[in-house]
Amino acid sequence: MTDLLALIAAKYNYWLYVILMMIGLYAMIAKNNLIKKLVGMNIFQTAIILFYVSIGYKRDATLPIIENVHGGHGSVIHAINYINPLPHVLMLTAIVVSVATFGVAMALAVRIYQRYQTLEEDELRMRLSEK
Amino acid sequence: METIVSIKPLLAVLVSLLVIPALISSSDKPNARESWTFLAGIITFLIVLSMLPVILQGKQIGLTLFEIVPGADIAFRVDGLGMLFALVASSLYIITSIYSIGYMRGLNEHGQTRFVCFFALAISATIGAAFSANLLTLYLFYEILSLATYPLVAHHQDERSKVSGRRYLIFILGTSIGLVLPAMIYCYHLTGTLEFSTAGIFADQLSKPAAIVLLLMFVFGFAKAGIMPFHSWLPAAMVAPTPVSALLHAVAVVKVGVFSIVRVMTGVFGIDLLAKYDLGIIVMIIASTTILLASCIALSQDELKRRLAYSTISQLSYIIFGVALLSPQGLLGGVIHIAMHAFGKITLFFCAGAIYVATGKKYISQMGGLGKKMPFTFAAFFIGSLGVIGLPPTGGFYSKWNLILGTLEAQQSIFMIVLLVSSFLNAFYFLPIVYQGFFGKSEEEVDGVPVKIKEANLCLVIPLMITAVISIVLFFYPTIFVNLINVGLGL
Amino acid sequence: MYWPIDLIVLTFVIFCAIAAITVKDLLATAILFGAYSFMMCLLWAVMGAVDVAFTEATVGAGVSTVFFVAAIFRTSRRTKD
Amino acid sequence: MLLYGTGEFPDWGDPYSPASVHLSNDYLEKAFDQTQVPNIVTAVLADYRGFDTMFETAVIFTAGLACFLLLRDFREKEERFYRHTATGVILHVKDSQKVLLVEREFEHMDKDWVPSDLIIRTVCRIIIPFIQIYGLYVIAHGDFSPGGGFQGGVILGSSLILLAISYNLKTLMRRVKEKILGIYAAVGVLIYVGIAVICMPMGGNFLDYSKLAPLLPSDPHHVRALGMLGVEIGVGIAVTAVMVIIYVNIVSAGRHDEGL
Amino acid sequence: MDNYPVLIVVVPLIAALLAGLAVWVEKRLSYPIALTGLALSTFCAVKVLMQVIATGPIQYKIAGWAPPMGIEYRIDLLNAMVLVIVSGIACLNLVASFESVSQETHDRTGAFYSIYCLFVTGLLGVTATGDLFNLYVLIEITSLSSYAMVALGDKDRGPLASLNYVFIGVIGASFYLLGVGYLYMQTGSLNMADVSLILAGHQGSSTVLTGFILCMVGLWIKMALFPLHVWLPNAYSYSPVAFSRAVAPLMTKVMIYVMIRLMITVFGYDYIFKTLHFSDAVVVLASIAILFGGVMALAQKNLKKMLAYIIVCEIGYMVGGAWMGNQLGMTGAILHILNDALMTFAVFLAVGNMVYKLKNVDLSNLTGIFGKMPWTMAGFVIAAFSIIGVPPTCGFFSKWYLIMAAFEKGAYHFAAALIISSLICAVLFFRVFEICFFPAVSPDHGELGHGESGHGELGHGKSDAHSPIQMEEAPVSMLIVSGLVSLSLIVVGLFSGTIVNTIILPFLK
Repeated sequence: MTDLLALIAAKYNYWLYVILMMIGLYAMIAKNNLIKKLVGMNIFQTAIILFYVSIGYKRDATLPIIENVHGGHGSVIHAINYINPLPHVLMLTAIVVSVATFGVAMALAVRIYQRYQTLEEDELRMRLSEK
Repeated sequence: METIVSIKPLLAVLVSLLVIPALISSSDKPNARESWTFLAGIITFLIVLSMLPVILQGKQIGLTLFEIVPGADIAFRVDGLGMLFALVASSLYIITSIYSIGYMRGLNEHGQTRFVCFFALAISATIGAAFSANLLTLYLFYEILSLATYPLVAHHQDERSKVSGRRYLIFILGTSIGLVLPAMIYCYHLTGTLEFSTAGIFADQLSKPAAIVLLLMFVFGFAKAGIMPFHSWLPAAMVAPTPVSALLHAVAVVKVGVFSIVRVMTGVFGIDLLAKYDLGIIVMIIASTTILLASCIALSQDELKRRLAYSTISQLSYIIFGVALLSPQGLLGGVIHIAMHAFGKITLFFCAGAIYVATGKKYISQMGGLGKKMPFTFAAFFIGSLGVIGLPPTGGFYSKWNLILGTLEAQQSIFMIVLLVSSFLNAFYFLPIVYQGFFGKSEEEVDGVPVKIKEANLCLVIPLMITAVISIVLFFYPTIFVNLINVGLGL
Repeated sequence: MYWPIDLIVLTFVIFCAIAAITVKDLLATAILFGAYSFMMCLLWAVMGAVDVAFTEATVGAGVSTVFFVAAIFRTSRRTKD
Repeated sequence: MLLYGTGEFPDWGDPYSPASVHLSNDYLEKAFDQTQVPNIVTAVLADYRGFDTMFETAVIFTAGLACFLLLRDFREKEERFYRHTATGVILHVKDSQKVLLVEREFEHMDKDWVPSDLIIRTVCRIIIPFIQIYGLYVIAHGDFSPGGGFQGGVILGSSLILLAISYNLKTLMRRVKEKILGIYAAVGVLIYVGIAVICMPMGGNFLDYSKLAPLLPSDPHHVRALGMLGVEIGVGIAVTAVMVIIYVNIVSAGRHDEGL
Repeated sequence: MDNYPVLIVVVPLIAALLAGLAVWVEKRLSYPIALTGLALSTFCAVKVLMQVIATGPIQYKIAGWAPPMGIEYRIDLLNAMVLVIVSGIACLNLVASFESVSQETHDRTGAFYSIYCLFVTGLLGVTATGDLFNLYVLIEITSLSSYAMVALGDKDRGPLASLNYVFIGVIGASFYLLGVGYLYMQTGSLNMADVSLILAGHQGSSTVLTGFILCMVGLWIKMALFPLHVWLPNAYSYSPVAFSRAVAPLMTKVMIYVMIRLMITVFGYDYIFKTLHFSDAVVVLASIAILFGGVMALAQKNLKKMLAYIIVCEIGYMVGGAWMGNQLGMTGAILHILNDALMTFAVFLAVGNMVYKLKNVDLSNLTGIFGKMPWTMAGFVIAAFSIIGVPPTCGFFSKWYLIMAAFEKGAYHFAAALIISSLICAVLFFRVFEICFFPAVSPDHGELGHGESGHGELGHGKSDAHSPIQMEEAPVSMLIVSGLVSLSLIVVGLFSGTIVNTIILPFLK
């Protein structure tokens, strides 16, 4: 039991990201409104970003920005003191991608609304079937 | 048996392929077009002929084009068997092209250009199949032939031809893709080669059940041979114009089917293997049932071309039957029947077409007394039917005779009975037509007044006379074919 | 980093997420979504991913919320679920 | 299944997990010496993995283009509302062909027009410049502190959007022509790609800033930093433009005449 | 000049940007810009292929950083081949689609060309890159541009289809990203070669397994393998022709390439076929996909929809071949990437011409067009034969390898599925031919339409001069392209032996 707790304590935000992802997935699948689906999509993506950031984190280490810049180039840098920058970089890109997708999706939603005057999936299906 | 590398086989295939652009470009000048066709026929025939002496010396002509996968490349090899078939096909092509001029113009059909184009394509595919050196190439040309024949079968573009065209494709393509392809690939998977060789390609990879399954897949798969139950495309395909039925459905297409089966049995399995597992008997049973059933059905047909079609089905099975006897005589008889039946049956078809063009009559019951109107045609018809029945003085007799000897040789005398019975059946469904034609009374005919001769036009009559004559000649001089078969099967 | 804060933020994140997809008014969804991303960015800041946090603050809480509102302005804030 | 996957994870924040040992240390230890950029994230972003970032910018460009393609339509609205500036009388023009004679006395306005709030206007007028300056700062200072082209660009863009919200869309479109936006979006990315391509005739590989030394008036140590700066600027321009494009197209459903 | 590898990808990008500029400056410029860009990149691709065949794999360090620090391009025979296919087809399609684009997207052609170039850039980058995350970014570019272009198509259904595509596409990409995350977690690297080195150590690790499964699922979603295919038919059949012609041959093939790349380069045979034990299950899945695709295709009334389902079924071929776990299967899969790209392209070109003329390609609407557009139908028929698998068209030979592989593995259900599917395709296409061949009204313009069908090399305007209905053919540019491609089907078929020996087998060694 205790070790389970330890496990959870050690990895809780991996668990968190799984939970968030499930929420997002649920929203994308179960929700009826397209905008809601979009929200689910974004939650899904942020969950993944959270996952990456958690990979990068190191206990008692600081931001990946070198201090004592003016200490000259000779000053040796201990990697152990800095958080792993690579996941952050990847995630910057991922965020950008997600916002781009979000924008396009929004545009699509507007188009659909212009055409059908609704964003509810079942109503859309009705419109399509009656045509 | 040494092999000479030569480009002739390729040429023989290409000639009628290359003539097609010319045909299309001269589509609005019929005479030019027909002369092109004729020229192609002649050249093809000459090329084939030029290879004849080499083959008769027991050599082979080979040519490899593309290497697709090791052991199965696109290659030609001319041996006796292929030579025989190519010879028959190309010679008949010339005659048919004359005939079709008369026929198509006589009925002024539409889309003649398309017709001749696909005719040429079909012929080149046939020659290719005859000369192919391995199963892959054979399959390739087999498929091309099936596809090229479709627009010919569906030529009239009306409901009826649509239906029969559909049936044609379903049977031919369905069986070839569904049965032959996997069987072929399985062979390749087992042996790593598809080359034909008289010894067969299976050393001992093949267990008896597997062999049976494979053999059946092949025999039924090449549905062009019209083995029952995959035969019903042939009567359906009779909606096509008569030249098509004549050349393709009496000679080229169906014979390609049979030829493929013969190839597979002799070249892929090999006589010895078949004998070892005595698979011959199975094929024989299948073949003989087809023979008898088809003959019986033929009796009940009133439309002339359909009756011919059913008789074709039964005759084809003779060939397979003969090969399945696995005895030299049987092989000889079977294979030579390819040629004999070809000449006989094409004569019959020509006659049917001629009658149709001249009088517009399709049904046997209407043909009473026509013999007096069109004596030549009916004489030819008589000879042709003799040939198919297998009575002297026609080539048909020769093959039947050898078949019967073959049955005796293979101690299968039960099957001899089959042959005899079916010959009687043949007689029953052909001779009455002739009898009616000469002695029967046609409705419009009045007593006493001598009927004046009203033959179809010459383009129709001459070819059928020629073929009739040839099938008589073959009775006296079958030697060339015999030799070809002997070198081909190494007998 | 003090784990209580962390825990509180986490709970907030999940709460916002669930709320955002359950409320019946899309405009509210938009706002909750903004809050969600802001919490997220807080979380990352805590984890030391300042750049990511910064970006998320500008993008998630800022621009995408604006897009969201704009889209809703063009469509409708009505939703069934 | 995901949880099953987490089963074998190294503990969270374990400094010796392979992820944080294998590669990142190289980055952390070498990056500063090699690039003179203290913010390692920026260094990796714009230099080691600059190729990703280039395509990331391309993604943004694509998004803008996509929104334009999807929503923009150049047709005139059928019905327009005009308001007499002096009297405030609102008149409603049904068909678009008809043009008012005295344009300058009337202003073309939205259907759901409300007299906008003075306070908001003034506040926005005051703060927008500051926001923009801050955006520029973020772009320029990305090497030393968190931030960079993308964030700065977003901030600039949002400042413009704020302008649109506080006044109305036409004000924005009067200030910033659509054409200008489109061109900026493309040019921004082109700057990036251009810098990358220039490196090739200079004898380096694609994106190899260090080969730019002869072109730049500075000591070769800082060349990479400068290269990144240029790149960041490009990104900033592109992002700004694209954000505005997306917003404008969405909010006005492509008509560019009315909206929040 | 050794920068060809990166130029392949960058040139289309620049072209896209310039075209985007041209939208605002001078609309008419954007088409030539795009065309030259793609042509150049094709040229580079061919050069690279030559070089690779001559001197083995090329490695290109971007920004001069040695991997795994920086991103590298590693071009070996496989992706050199795919690069040539992609760029070539994209370029040809652009040539063909000048008219149809201006017909379909009226006032925004410039933007369309620009986004088309971006799409191609994405595909090329995906193919060329040797870095897992870079792959993700490029996939996203491709997806974004395709979302936009799908939505441009059918006025009513387009946006909706596209939005569903967005949802599913995002899920797929995110799964892939997540998988990469798991791998990164275990290895700490993103460079393919590097990762595979490190992975050799952690065979049994559950993290790696999860990562592997996630990546595969993501890719399967993107390539529309059977249970995950729902987005594809709508997205493809409602998109504008000029785009569906490009996406149908390229998108799924590139995804398949990525799958093969991950399987061979990153995880490696041993891991997949020795450590894991579900490869058979995947093959079964593939056979189901084949059958399902075929059956669904039978049910369709619209030509484009039908073809879309045929694509689903073709995907089954390649996935099955790749997961067969023997060299033959992999050969078949790779060969089929080439062949299927070509034949799908050919078929869609033909359909494009029909759409250009008839607007609506419901089957009922096609009666008697053999007479009207013989050239087009010639191309169509050859492509159809190739899909059915009639020798000597190339479709036959890849099918040959695949069935061989199935026999060798003993996966007879897969072989059966292949055979059945080609039967189904035969039925399908001959139904179409029948409709096209038998005229609705006058019994006299099936003329030479079928005349070429047997042998595409001779289509001829004069051929049915005497048929009453004069032919109304699509623009010449379209015709030339479709003729070329259809011929290439036969040529590739005949030389497939050479292709296998020079490109595929050396790669698999």
